[in-house]
Amino acid sequence: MAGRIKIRAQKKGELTEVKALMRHPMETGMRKDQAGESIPAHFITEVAVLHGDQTVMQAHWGAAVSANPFLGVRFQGGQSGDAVRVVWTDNQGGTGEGETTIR
Amino acid sequence: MKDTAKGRVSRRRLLNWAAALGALMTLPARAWATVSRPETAFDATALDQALMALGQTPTRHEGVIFTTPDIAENGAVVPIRVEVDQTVLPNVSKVSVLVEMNPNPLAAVFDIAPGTEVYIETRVKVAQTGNLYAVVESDGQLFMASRETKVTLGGCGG
Amino acid sequence: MKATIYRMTLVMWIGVAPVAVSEDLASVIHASFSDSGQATLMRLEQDPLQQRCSQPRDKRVDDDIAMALRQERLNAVVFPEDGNFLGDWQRGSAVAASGRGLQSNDDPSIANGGNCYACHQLAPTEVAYGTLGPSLTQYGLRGQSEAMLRYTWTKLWDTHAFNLCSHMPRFGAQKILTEQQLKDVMAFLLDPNSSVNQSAEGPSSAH
Amino acid sequence: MTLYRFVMMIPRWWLLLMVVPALADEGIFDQYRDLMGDDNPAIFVIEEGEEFWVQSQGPSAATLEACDLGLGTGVTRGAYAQFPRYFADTDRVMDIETRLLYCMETLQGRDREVIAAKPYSLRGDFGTELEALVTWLAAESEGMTIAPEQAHPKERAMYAMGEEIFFYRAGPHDFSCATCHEQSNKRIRLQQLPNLTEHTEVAEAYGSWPAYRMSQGLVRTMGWRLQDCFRQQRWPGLIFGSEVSIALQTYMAVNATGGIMTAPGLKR
Repeated sequence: MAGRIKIRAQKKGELTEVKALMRHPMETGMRKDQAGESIPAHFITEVAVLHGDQTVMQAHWGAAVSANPFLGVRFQGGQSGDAVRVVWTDNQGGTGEGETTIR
Repeated sequence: MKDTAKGRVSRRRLLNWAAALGALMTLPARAWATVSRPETAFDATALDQALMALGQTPTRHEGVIFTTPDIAENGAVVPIRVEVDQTVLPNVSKVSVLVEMNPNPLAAVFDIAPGTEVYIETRVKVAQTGNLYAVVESDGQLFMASRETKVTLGGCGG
Repeated sequence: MKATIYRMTLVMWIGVAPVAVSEDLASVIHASFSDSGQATLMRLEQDPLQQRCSQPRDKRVDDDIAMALRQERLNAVVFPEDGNFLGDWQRGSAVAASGRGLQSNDDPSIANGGNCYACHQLAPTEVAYGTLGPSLTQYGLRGQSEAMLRYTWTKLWDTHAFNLCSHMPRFGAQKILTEQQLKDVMAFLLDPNSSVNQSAEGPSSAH
Repeated sequence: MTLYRFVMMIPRWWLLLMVVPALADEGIFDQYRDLMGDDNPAIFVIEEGEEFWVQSQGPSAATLEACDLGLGTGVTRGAYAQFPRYFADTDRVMDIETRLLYCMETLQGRDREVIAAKPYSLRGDFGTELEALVTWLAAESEGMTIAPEQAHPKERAMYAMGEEIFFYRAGPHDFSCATCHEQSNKRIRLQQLPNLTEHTEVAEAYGSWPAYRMSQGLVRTMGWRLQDCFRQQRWPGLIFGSEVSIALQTYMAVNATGGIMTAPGLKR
């Protein structure tokens, strides 16, 4: 079910605040499962926040970002109704995407 | 959090996925260059190694406002916030978060586009009690703040 | 559900009438669990002390049967063979911090922990302590008289000798900790150098 | 109703000593919780649960939409808040997890044993169908009053059984549920312990499960919570959907009657 992103975007004065929750296990590759087998590393490596087609923030993540990652950012401008999008790719080639409009 | 109607949930939309992914890969060629992933920094297994790989040993700066809990209910999810007082520390283009006691201290690197506030909230794993570092880059210089977070054992069988 | 009484003969207890749970409770419990690792169904069969203490705190009654049980627990305490009560406090600190041991998913070959920090405050520098039991910080101020050594040892061995139906495990009587581990915990409590007996900001030794 | 009781009571003043609440310093994690905010990843599991409800599965290729959770066929709004409850079709008191299994078996034709063998996520899993369904159904009762049925004699008997089990001490450490959950203001290490015999505390505790457990990155159900508690009590393995599991949930739910469902919660 990986891939979903829940986003809230709202005006804060002349800033727009974006809060995103992503559905991802963020496995470090250092854990073992019940049977003692090691669980392969599986974590988001790149994530970006876009306002319309402008990339507001791009990040590189390691496996130390918590499972079901949370990301909060703020940027200047943005009117209610504008599209805000978050996208990610992980080390196994998986992708995630979510979109909302600024309230 | 309910941006989709609560009723029947549609499958994840893939409509403009290509465009979004495209945006991720080829950032608009403004002053802000596409920054490749700092692999050596992420692979570093000691704090000073990671800092070296990021550039140089950062100097403390009170303009870096780093908020972390003094004591974490659980080391798997530690909420942190990094902000910058732009009046004393302008032109910040990058924020890195490091967790000293983790096997790989570098947790995340955030590239801040011009016009974007230096305001990052996320949650990181902290292996054991120790120092967390927020390192910011401004005009090629590295500045930092650090705070200790206690990670406690919980549960009866802990 | 009317509580029926019947005799459960597990271990011969001298002249104490065990009060048992109703038959269908025992069968329901038995049918609701399955062996899991080292934790087998045998563990659900109660001894007279467990039967006696399976009741709410406010129902506890201090009567002659309770007196008999307490006396019996006291008589059953086994003191150190070599008469030496105190081991190594740093090893004792590790026993107090370890919560592993005897769980279905624990490795029986690894020594059990005492998990004292789960319920007690001990070294003032350790912030993650429990409050089910009283704080034992500065326990060493009580000194090391013979009486105090025997009292403390008995509390660890089987606290029911003093405080019947206490929720503290019987670390010695139930073989949770070995004699050496008990000695180490005794030192952790009573040794003046132990971190339990330092002040919060004092020279707290790393452990 | 409980064990045979003796007459002589403990002198009152001694009891008073026992009741002086150890001032466990609440608020030790307030700063942590403020920074966490209210973004709870359980939101995903709620959606995944709803998707499983409408997904046709099993030999009968049927969905669960015809499942009767006590409020009529397919009614999910408010159903969780009235569990555990007696069901005439099975002549048994059931918790929501066993009832879901019953529907999977009868509506979808699926093998009960296969599902019951692994109802909960193990290390490395990312959530099971049952956990998702229970999370969604709990969300369908969010904000509603906890009101388990107690009209049927079997429901009342289940409560009495739950109370006896709650105080049943066994195992090498002589632990019972009451060891940790019979007093207020207590904690194990820094983990606050709700007194499950006190209405407001059990209402808050019971009403907050299922909950997202940060330490595992998973939503966990009350059934799992009991199973894992018994593991730490050094007891053998609690069987999924067993009488003891249903009895303890009944004991808590009835003690919590009148409280408000807040699940899915956010926990250590």
